[in-house]
Amino acid sequence: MSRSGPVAAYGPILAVALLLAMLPVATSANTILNSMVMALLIALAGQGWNILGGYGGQFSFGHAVFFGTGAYVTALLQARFGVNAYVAFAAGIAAGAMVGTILGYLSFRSGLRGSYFALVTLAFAEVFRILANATAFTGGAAGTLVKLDVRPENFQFSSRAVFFWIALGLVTAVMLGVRFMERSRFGAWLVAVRENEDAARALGVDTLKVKIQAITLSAGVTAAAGGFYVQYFLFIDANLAYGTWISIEALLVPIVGGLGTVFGPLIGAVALHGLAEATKAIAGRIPGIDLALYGSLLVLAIAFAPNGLQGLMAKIGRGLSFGRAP
Amino acid sequence: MTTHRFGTTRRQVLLAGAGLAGTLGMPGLVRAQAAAVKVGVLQPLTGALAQDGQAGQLGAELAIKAINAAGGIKSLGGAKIEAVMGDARSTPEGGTAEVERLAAENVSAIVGGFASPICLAATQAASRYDLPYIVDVGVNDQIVSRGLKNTFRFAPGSSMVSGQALDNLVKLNDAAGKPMKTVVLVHEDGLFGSGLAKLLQAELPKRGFEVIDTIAHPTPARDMSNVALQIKAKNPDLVIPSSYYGEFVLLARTMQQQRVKPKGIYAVLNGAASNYRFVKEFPEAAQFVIDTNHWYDPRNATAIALKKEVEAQGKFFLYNVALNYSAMLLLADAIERAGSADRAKIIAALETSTFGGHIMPYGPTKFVNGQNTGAAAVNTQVQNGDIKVIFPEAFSDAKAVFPVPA
Amino acid sequence: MFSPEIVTAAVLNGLLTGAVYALVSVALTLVYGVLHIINFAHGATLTAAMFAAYVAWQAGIDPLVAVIGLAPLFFVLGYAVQRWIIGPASHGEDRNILLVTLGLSIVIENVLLATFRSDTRSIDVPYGFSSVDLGFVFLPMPRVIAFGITCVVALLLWILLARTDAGKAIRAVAKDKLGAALVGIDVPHVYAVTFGLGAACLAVAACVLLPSYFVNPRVGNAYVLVAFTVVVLGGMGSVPGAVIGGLFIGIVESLSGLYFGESLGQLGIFLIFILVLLVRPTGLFGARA
Amino acid sequence: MSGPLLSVEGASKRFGGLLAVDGASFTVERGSITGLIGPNGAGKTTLFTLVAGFETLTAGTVCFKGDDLGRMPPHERAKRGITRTFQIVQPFAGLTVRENIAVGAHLRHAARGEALARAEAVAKRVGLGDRLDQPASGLTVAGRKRLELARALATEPTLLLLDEVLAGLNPSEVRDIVPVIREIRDGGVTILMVEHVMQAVMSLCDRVFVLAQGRIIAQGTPTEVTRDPAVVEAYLGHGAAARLASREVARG
Repeated sequence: MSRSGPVAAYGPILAVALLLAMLPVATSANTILNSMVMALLIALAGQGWNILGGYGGQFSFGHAVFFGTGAYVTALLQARFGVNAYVAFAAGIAAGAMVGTILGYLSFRSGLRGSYFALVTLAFAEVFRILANATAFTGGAAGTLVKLDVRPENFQFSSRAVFFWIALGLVTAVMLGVRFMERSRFGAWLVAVRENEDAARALGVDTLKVKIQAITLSAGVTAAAGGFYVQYFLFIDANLAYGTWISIEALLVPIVGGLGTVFGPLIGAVALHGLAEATKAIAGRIPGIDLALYGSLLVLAIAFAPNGLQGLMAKIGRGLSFGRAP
Repeated sequence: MTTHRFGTTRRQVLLAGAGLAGTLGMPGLVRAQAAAVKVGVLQPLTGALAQDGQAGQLGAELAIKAINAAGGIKSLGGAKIEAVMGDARSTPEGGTAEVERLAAENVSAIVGGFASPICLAATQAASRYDLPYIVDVGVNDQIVSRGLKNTFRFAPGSSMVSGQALDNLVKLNDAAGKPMKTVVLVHEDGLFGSGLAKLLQAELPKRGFEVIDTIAHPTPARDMSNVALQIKAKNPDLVIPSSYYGEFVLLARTMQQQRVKPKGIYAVLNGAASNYRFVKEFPEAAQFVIDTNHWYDPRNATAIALKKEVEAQGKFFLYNVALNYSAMLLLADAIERAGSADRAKIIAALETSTFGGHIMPYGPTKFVNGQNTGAAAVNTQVQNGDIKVIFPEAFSDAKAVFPVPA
Repeated sequence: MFSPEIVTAAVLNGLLTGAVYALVSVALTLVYGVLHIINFAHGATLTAAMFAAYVAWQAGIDPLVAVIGLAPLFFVLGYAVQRWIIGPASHGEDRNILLVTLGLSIVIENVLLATFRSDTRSIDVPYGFSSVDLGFVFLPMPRVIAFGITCVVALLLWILLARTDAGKAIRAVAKDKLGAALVGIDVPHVYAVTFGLGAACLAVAACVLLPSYFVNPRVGNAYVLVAFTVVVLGGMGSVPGAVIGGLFIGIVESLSGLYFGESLGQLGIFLIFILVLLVRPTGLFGARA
Repeated sequence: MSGPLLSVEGASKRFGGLLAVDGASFTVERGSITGLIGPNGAGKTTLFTLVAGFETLTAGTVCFKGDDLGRMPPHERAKRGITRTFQIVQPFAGLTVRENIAVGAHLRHAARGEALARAEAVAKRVGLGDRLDQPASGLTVAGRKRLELARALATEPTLLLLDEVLAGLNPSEVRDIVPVIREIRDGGVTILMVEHVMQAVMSLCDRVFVLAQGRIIAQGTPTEVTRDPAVVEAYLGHGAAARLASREVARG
């Protein structure tokens, strides 16, 4: 991977994106499109997490803080100040990134790592949730509603396919960006920080700066997922924005798909989403059975594919090629 | 635009089907072949709101059973109603995903939603297909104020309920000789609690009450001791709580432990005071608590029979059951009058509905901008282990105990 | 702003609430201290224990009696889950442990949901509404009992860790698992024992909590974030730290709830949490990481 | 240019009650290989980390090219040209040999292609040229030592700090790597090494400083230093020098 040319590096991403882009042509079933939009949204949030957690080795339990900030800024700028949706969306990403910078500065400067960093992010998300729930400006507990006005200039579309393409575009752009990062000095330094901080410092890597840059990027990407969520549902409240669900989904998909890989979050999101739909279809009417099944399969997956799905596929691939050898 | 084309195509097929039924005009033949009308029942069956969702689903199912047993939709040749269940998983995303699935399964309308965030997302998703959506509970006023043509709310919204709560309180207090003057508001800081508290804070003083404290608490709360202590210190005549089930149970129990005994507890849209589980588990703490809430009409024979049926299943007759039961009947009436499973025609029929065959203490149904203006909340009071309607008198089955005897 | 009586009462109430926090946190810190993992299934285990106590109560057994059977039962369950599920499934990798416990918590919560449905249930024990009257404040009996039992459990745990061979082995593994393995300690066994102890603590917490609280399939989560705060405050892995931290947080929460409102009271906890992490991540009460 | 490349004046480091380094002063001349030796626990590694910036001085100064480095963090020092290796090797285990070395090369080469090319060249210099695409975790101890060296070298340092780079190697491996170190110096890199393997010190170092109990007790060429009674005492205990001396006298 280290010496591959640009075609080998970026080609597969574009190919996958093009293939996926055909989906609305192949099926007009909005059930599938809606499901895929949600999967892409989670893949986007997860890719954000992956930049910091997968490449930088800093596990966050509180990416909701970025998702929620992106969501709230996107929603509030429109609802309160009548700002154009696209501008609000961009501002949401910027605000999320800024929160990332601040959070990163505070915690990395204090030398927080591992479980401690994970916990501090969790706590930040919780503080934001409580504040958003209690502040009148955010609409308090009633949440904030973006005015329903389905026009392309409002980032609102009557067709699920358009949302799908936008989500796909965002995910693809970020994947290309992550691939570019992988192949840059910053990427090399970030991975060095993950592998061994002291060694990285000895080699002239400003580890604090690299980590802060990484969390800023990471936060911006996850905030984009939040902003997109708002445009898709036109509603946000404190529990949706800053609840633990998104923190968990965001970390789950890259880990399941393949940590620190460009495709990991997308593979994880599609797989987990598919798993959830499948268990739901199998489980029948007793509430909870489907999720219990989902949880069990998750545990089994970790037991038998500890390096994520990509690791599993690689293992199977190796097994096959060994099998073919004379 | 793909979706719209798709929706239209499906509608045309349905129209053709209905037309065929009409031209044949032979009831006997048609009845044998009448295709069932699919109706979506969307409830949060899993997650935080599953208790309410399951009760709502039960109500809708019982209604469908009753409609089909009575011969189905007569104008469609006795077509049966077929429920397609959807689990909103207690989240807006879950609700949206299920609306998409229900729409793809060709339902003619959707009933349910329960929580406001779910209703907001689900009605919006349904509006893409001009799919009629009857909100069962979701009290957020914005659900019907967004101008969605497909959205109808059978039950009162929060501003209606709180307005009625205020009016009823004044009337109750006047009738008892104005024993209540000072009030402490306790509310959860969640979806409806804070808004309600704000309104009460503004309105109560205008009606002769003095709000001496407003105490917010989170959901879930782990401890209500402080709230009870503060109430004790303020010693109000009346406590007005609006909280979810668990928190109100904690509050009521803690108040009893701390020997805090106001002259009345007057709840608004309370999770517990209209819940038989609370009444059964803590008869002492629940005694004489008044709630302003959705409730069935206790004088309605159907409601009484239905309550027996539900309780025979070992379940509680929560208001969700009665509301969804009624909403489903309302929908069936609209389909009957539309004489079609076509979505647009059902919407038109709902818009002109005057349906009165429900089991709620409402007048005839009349939708204005999607809100049933005939809807009303009533006052219930826990009396000796049962929940009685005490106000308005037209629907009451017990007299109010107000103020509570010391 | 408030009379001294109310403030004193709030402090006492906070102390009583804090006792339960302490118990839940001790379980968390014990597992963290030895296995160095964050157990995502902590809340779900507490919920499961509360349902177990609820079932016992329906069978006519008071939770305070049921605890005698439930604590050993949960010890065995905890042991088994760590030894035969979490251990093997996680291949010793931290991130896998995280995922396995996350998966387990989803399973536990939803099996409970499928079994008991989502109703919020509570029990009405005979002493449920009796109080200890201190003249200016009534202390609810169930919580006074909870406080007493917490103290006993903390003491027992301390004796176990400090005075027994099993305790020595646990401490050895906590300090240096490689070294412990070299001197012949069965590390997976010690891990499982620790996990079992944690689960047993949760069973006790569940039994003392149920008479004054309620139970539904998500109830345990309300205690998890607080437990994390307590554990961080007391120093991750420090049992005495968790006890003191639990009581301290109970009081802080109670007082800040009184002065700043209940909703913001919880905010106070998290601000303390963040501050401690940023300024002194090893905890206020010593315990070097 | 005049003056030593590195000069440490009165460096002290206190950890709680322990004074690990106590007023140590020494200099490293340009183009030299300077050794820092001493018995276990003498404070060599601490002094070393002070120079590299991983610890901050309690007292004293570290001057590089005449500038006081003060509390400059390690990565800044690396930019100035001071790079260290670790006694316990710290490879980026998940990366290949090439990627490992490229991290170092990136300090002076922002472009990835350049850094990778540079990494390849450095790998060849230290004898890792045939293992470029192996994962670092798969290397032998000797291989990892070379990798440690290569990574540091890839930063194009002026002063290379080697922390027991020969420890844990067998004699033949030591023989293989000694010329590599000498070549590095011949290529214009000044080297300061903490070392235990005396054979290597004797053959490599131009000048040696001996540290005992946090203080510099002797300095000079390797031969001079090994004859210094203070050094012998520090290594072998009190009175050892006198005993050795008397034995030599008797033999002589």
